[in-house]
Amino acid sequence: MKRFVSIQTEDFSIELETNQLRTATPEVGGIATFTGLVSDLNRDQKIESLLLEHYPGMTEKQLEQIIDQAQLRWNLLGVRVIHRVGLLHPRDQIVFVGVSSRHRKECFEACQFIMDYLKTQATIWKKESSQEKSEWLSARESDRIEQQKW
Amino acid sequence: MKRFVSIQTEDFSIELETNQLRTATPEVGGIATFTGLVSDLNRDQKIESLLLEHYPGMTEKQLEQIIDQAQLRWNLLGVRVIHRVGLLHPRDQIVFVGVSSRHRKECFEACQFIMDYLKTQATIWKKESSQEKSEWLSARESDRIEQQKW
Amino acid sequence: MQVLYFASIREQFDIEGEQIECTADTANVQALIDFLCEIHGEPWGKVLGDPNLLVSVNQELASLDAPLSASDEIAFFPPVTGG
Amino acid sequence: MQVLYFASIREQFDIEGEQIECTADTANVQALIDFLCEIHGEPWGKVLGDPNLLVSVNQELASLDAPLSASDEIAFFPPVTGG
Repeated sequence: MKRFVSIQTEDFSIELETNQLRTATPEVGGIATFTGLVSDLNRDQKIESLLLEHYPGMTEKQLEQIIDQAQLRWNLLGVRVIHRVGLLHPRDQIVFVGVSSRHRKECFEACQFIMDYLKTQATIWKKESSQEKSEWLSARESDRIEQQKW
Repeated sequence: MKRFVSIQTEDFSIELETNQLRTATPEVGGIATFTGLVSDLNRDQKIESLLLEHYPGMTEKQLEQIIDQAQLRWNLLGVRVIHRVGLLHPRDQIVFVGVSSRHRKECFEACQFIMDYLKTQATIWKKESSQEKSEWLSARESDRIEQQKW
Repeated sequence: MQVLYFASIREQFDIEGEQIECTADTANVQALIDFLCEIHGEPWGKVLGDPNLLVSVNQELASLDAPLSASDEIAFFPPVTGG
Repeated sequence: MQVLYFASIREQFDIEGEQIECTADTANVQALIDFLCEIHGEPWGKVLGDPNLLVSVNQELASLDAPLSASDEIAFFPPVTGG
């Protein structure tokens, strides 16, 4: 299986990422992707910006371990995970997870699994700024529940 | 919710499609996509080409109804479904389903739901050609089971 | 009535469709099938007798007892395999 | 030992990390926390006493009784919120 993990400040191109997954192996039958964006609203507050900080080294290790787990559970052909850090604004892309496999069920499930684990295990933190205030987000109970379903 | 359905011979660009979903509404938090490709192998036969035929008019109606059902079950912001017809070759893109929503769970589930229903309800047929033979594919029991889970 | 054939069915009949006059002999889908088999002979009987055969009337899936009228568009096709 | 702070914890302490000598006083994570609170005073006590606090040793999540040695990299951070 081909894999790629990157924590970066630069934006990414979904087209380039899916092309990598598509051309890596000729037996690819399906590619599932998830792209997370900066929303304009959170709990009815208009968001002006989002600052993302991470633990360099550990984040990449955690993501590699999440992909290892996915690879044990599904037959995957390729996985690409990109997470941006730094200062972002509404509509900016934050995260990309792309998974290719022979059959669609496998790539759908693995893509969702990786996102659910990334949300609860990757050492990345968001600080949200609205006109009123600027604060570090709290972990969501709902994210923990999603991860524990697997 | 913004929706787009197209049955077409031309290829599509995942980048353009996800950009449409991304810019349609400012509250988009996540975009889930699935892209189906022509695989190079099916039951150990090397595939040379795939001919896709559909029932013009009915296919679009069925897809609109599938999207209606998804919209009843999840809070969605945008849905784009493209299915190619005509003569395709290994690694060509066949189908794209993209769904945007505020939260990731909704777009993941709706994207998978639409693909599972499309597989069993859209009036599209595939004829596969290998060096040895050329034959219409049979519907898969596994696809029926996936659809009935919803 | 407009009758359409798709995929393997179209290929086996070697026509894309045909115009059939709506009479007492074609009052519902099963009657239309019987009528088509009668006028064409084989392979109509074998192909339209397949238990997996799907039928639509005016682009909605229909059962064998669905009533038909002169303006209807009826299509016969195998289980779908897109995606 | 290299001690690192991230996100809200880094902000509250106003330092990204510090070098701490490994002694009998810092034999495990809980001992290190007690030592840091002692040398810094507040807000160390309040922040490192938070039951949601996460700790890693050499970039793997660790518990409060994890043993520490001189070459270790220890990090303190809040629950993650990426994605």
